[in-house]
Amino acid sequence: MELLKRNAVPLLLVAAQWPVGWLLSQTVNSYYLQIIVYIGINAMLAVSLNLINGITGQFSLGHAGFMAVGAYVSAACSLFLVNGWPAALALPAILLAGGLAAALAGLVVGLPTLRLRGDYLAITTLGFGEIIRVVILNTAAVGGARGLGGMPPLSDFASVYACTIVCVLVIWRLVHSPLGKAFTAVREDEIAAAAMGIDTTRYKITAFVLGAFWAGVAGALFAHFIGYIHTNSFTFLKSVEVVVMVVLGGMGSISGAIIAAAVLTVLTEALRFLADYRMIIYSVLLIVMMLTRPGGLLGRHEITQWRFWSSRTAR
Amino acid sequence: MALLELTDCSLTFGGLKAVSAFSFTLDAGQLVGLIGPNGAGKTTVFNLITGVYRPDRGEIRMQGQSIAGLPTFRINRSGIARTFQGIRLFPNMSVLDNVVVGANQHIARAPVAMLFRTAAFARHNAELHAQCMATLTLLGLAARAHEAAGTLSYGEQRRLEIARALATRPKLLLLDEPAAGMNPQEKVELMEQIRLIREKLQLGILIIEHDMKLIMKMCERITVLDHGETIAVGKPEQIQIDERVIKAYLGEPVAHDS
Amino acid sequence: MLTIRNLHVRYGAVHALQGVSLTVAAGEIVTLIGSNGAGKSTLLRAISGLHRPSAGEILWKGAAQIETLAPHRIVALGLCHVPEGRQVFANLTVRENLDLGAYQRKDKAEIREGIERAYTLFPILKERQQQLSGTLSGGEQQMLAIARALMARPELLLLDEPSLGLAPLVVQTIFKVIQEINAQGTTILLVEQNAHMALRIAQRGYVLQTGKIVLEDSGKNLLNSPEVRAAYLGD
Amino acid sequence: MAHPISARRSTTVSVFALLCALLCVLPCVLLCVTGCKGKTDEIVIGEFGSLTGGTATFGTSTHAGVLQALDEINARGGLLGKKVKVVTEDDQSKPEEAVSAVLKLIKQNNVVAVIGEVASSRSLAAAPQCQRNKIPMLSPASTNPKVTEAGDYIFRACFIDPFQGSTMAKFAVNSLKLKRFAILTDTKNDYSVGLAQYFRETAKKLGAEIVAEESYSEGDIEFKAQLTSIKTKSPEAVFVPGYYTECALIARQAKELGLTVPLLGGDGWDSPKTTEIGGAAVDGTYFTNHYSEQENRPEVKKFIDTYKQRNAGKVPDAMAVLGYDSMMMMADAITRAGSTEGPKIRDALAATKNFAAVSGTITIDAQRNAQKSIVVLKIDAGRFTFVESVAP
Amino acid sequence: MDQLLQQLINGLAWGAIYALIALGYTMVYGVLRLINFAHGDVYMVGAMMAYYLAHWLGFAVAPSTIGFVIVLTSSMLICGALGALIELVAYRPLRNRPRMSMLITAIGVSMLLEFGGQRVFGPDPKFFPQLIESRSLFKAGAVVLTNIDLLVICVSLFLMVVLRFIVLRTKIGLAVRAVSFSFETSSLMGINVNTVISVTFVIGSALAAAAGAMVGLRNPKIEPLMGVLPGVKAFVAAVLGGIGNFPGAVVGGLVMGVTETLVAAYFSSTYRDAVAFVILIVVLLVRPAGLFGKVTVEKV
Repeated sequence: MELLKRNAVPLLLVAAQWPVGWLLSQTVNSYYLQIIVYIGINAMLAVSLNLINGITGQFSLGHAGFMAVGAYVSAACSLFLVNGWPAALALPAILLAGGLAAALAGLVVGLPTLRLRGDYLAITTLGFGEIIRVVILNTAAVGGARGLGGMPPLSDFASVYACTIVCVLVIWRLVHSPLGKAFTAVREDEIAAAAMGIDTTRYKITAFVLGAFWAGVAGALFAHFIGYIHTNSFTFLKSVEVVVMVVLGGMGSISGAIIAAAVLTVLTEALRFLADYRMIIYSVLLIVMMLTRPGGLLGRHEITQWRFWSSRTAR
Repeated sequence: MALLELTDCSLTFGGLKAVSAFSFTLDAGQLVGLIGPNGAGKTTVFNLITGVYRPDRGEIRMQGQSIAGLPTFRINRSGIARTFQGIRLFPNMSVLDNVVVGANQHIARAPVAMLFRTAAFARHNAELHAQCMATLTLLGLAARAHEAAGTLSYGEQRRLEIARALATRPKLLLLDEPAAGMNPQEKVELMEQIRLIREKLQLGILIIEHDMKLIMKMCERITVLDHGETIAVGKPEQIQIDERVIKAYLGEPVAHDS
Repeated sequence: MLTIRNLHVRYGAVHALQGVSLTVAAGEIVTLIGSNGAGKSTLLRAISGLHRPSAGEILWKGAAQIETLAPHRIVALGLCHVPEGRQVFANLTVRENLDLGAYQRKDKAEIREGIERAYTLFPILKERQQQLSGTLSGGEQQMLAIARALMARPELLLLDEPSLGLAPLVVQTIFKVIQEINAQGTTILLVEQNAHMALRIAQRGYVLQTGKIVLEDSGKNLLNSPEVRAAYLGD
Repeated sequence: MAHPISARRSTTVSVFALLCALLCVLPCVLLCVTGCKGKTDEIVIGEFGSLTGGTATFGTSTHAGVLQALDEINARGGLLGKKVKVVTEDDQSKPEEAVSAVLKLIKQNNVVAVIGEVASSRSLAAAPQCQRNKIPMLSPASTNPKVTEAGDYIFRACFIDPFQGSTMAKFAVNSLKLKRFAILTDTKNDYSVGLAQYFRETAKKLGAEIVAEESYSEGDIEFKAQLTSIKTKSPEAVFVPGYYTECALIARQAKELGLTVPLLGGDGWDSPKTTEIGGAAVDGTYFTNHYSEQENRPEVKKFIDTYKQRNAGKVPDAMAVLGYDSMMMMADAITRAGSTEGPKIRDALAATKNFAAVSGTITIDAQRNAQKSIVVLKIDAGRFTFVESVAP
Repeated sequence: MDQLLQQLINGLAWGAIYALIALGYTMVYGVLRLINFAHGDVYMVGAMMAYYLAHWLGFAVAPSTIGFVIVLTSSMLICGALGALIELVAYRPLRNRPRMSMLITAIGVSMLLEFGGQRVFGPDPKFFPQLIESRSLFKAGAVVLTNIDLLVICVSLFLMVVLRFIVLRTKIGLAVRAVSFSFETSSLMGINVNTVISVTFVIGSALAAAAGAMVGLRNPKIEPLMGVLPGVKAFVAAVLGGIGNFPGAVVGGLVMGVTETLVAAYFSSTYRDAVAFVILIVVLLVRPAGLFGKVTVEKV
């Protein structure tokens, strides 16, 4: 009972998928619904990258690579392994497969590179993203340049929504737990953190692997929502897009990352009519943002800390 | 057995002898001062002990176990905590969270409990919270527990560094210029707090400080370094009249006191 | 020559200088002593433009306010700062370090003259002129740092702890050269922890304690003052 | 809870809260404004393509062709007595953007039909959306056979990989009497991979030998390593199924290395840039195409002349031709359907027969692929000369 | 044997281009500790400027070697100015902020140049005019050396020698080396640090522009996204040589070019783009300071 009470908010939020999903299907056309689903996927990507870049203070530019691993592994799974399973079983299976594969990739990349300085990590993860793409393009079994299609539409609004809630919940509770405060400590001062008995490498790798896991899950959802994947969806630009979300929302702010993911996803759609000016605006936004408000919109704060949100200083 | 024992430690930086043949022991519960003019190698000794540098030669033992060359976090877990000369807090985290990070190694690792916030997790948290608040109270920071560490005054930041180090539950505390930048009033308070900590927790304390008044009053033993070499060891009153020490500090021997 | 009025400097939460006023007249050696963390280096950094003071003014030759100028502009006015810990360009040769000191000088002959002067003051530098300065000993690096600053032909030389970490014999050599430089017409503001040495060569001295000047007197008087001893040894 | 989070209250935070809220609301308003329904007195056709990103050059070419067709249609008085409007969406060369673009066209702009995309990957991603909403989609240049398998609303205006790849193989073996081939494929490009696959299969079937297979990536400019390797295997011809953007450079570098055997290509070579970049190096090469300038069909002449006028003297490439043809085919189908309802346009498109397009005479087959004859061209002194024509 | 020799020639000419770009990376990293992501795009602008200059100045219709030299140098000047502008607007205001901020801004500038380039120059590839007719200088068996390859190698070498002279023998070069050691101490020497940093950007960008113009001549297809991959690879070349180290950047660039060519020739050309990153990871694991760099320890 006690346990139920403590978890009431997330449970309610997860449960809300059915009424909200129904409501949306009644009121909103598939175009808007698709934007909402993209918001969910992007929010997962942004929050998981925020764990690495914002909260732990590392700098990864390879999030699209992890997403690609998740997308392709889960797609291969649903095509060759769990083909024919009922959706209720197949969905968790492919999500787990995608997430774990990406986490493994994260471990392989993270182990050697996380000892390095921040900017080297950035370029190595960038390189990793490109290597993944080259490997996929040259693997005929997953379609190569022709892309991979034919996955059943296992993910929809409800599953994306639920996964987003779970992803945010896991990362939120982790970094706000006493143990998880060490992630932030690593960002703030690595040497001091080590002097306090914190195995900084281990925390960095944990953040990296967990971030990669959720990027993989997001990739799996993405693959089974569109039903067709191609390496062009997972380029360096996609990684940059996620970085922009994290920066815009505020390095270290989970709620900021979610808001930024929503704003940018909608904004990209809204600016469609600008066609080739769209990416120019995007890059200018990034530069101006760094020059004027490098902390992002929320800085390191969470939306729950806002004055008008709650008058209490502590819950 | 000595708590900390350095035997014949040397470290050279690009031809410059930072520390040469440094030997030193500290027993449980002792409060020892490490002084010397600027650039004498005091902080380097701290960095050797805490694993930031590895000695070229010599042995460092904590409770009989060799710790030379171990990574910093392992050395901390063996019971040595330190503060930094240039303050290294986690400035954007709250005062309380800084201490919580210090207590990291003593927090139960239970991911499932953490995820679902079970009753056991809550209980554990409450205990931890109480402990951390107690540590903060000890250093007079309890009232500011929820402010960001970076917004504290200089003196408070120095005290928070000590609180954070204490949260790791060390047997030996290394304080690197804890009174630097403090006003006289704060210094008096700090001395009182250090004395209290020592009594309550039965720690060994090694302290680097430039405020001689403070050092002379507090330490039972002082080691003086100059050019990486030990030039004097003794009680405060002996050190104060030691010719070599005075020379190291003031230049040539002072002819006579007026 | 140099007048400082009510100077305040802050680093974040630290109020490092709290209303310091002092003057240096042409031709003098003035020394600033005090224990570690008293704010001595901060004062020199404020004068040479490395730190913008939060209040107060720094007057050069009685007229020009220089507290807001960039460091390279201050060098052009004739103030040179030999920073704490030497800071020689370890990746450059001794000769290149000297050339850098003369960065703002155009006249080739003058530069050559300057280098000759440096080699006369410190003959060891001539022997080492093609060596990377990172390979020099501490004392040699200190000599190089001073020689490098002299290359700019400063009217006022700011010296930050030239004795730091050096053996007594070397310290003596360096202090002798400092006196020689002063005799040749360069005014010197010397920051030292090694109070005895500094006060012996200085005409006047100031004692700095936690950001404030607590004592000002002639070198000789300060040398015999019990306060100085107290400031260091705490009794 | 045991560990309260410290809360810093500052006015700047609330200011940014407001800003955030504004940032959320503003795009929504924008979305609604841009999503206004089209007027009923015009027929809206959607186009999606890569106007930016890695393959922006294809999208912009196609777009120019579509616009030219649109103006001609409207000059003739539009369709069914109404003006025609084309709404174009950029997909940034990304599949998921193609999905958004198509959904927006269908749901927000209420288009009656969709034209796009060049790249098969984007067509494959977008096709299910058109199929689900019963909006006919006509791809100008996606050659992957799978594209039209997405459903009975998906069509294409070009030939598919097997036809083009095997035609070139047959021509090389039978007409040129060559036996030893090397293949240089663009692995990032499904079109290139597809052509290479069918060329290889057919050539082997005809008893020829593939002595070397090398690859490159879209956007590369340095091919000497691969070409040097190919040269050592001394093939009699090299099949380079790619886009002119790389193929012309390949020809140049082959010549510089002294690899002088003829090169063979596909319709991706059809661009004035091929001869401009390739210069003398592309002389003596062969490629398959939709039409030949020398055919002197009135459609071809008129199209090229108008295109040059509209685009500052630029000569159209294959993408522009196919974009133009797609739009024209679509207009023809709508006229024959006499309606703008999806199913009716679909039926009319499926019934397209002997449509005189610039790229040849098109008949839509049962798999909704365009059947048209292919021509083999030879580049001779900088001109594309007609060699032979192969009927489907 | 012939093939290997030919591949080495291919690789060296290609590596010379990488080396020129890598030099700019190394210079900027040396003074600012910043991976200037926009550097590869400056290389693109260099090629574009050379293209437009060749047309405006009429060398496209009347090709000549002099024409190429004029186009090359003017493009270098324009890009030098562009580099200084980028530093002034995007990097200087962030100099005292965390390095991550500058890195993100650099990505922003890079994207701006790429997508702005697609807008301004058009996304379709342009044919770089043949200012110098390509012909083979000599043939020995199957080995061919073209005049363009030779030109690329020679011009690169010449520019590297000029750079070496500037850095080692001139006052400004001395200042660059001083600034890369310490901003503060340099300013105490009377050096205007801002000016020196601007000069660094000017020189680095001019070298990238030269690389761009020569690539235009050698592989005459230029487009707005052409700088993305060479940029990143040249950075890897700089890391390989030991970032901040000038001869290292040159050696790194050449090694990179040759390795890529050999991988494409003997292994699989599709993995060519992955090679750079594999090299990077291996270097960082085995010798993080690069071939010629020194390891530095952070002070506590």
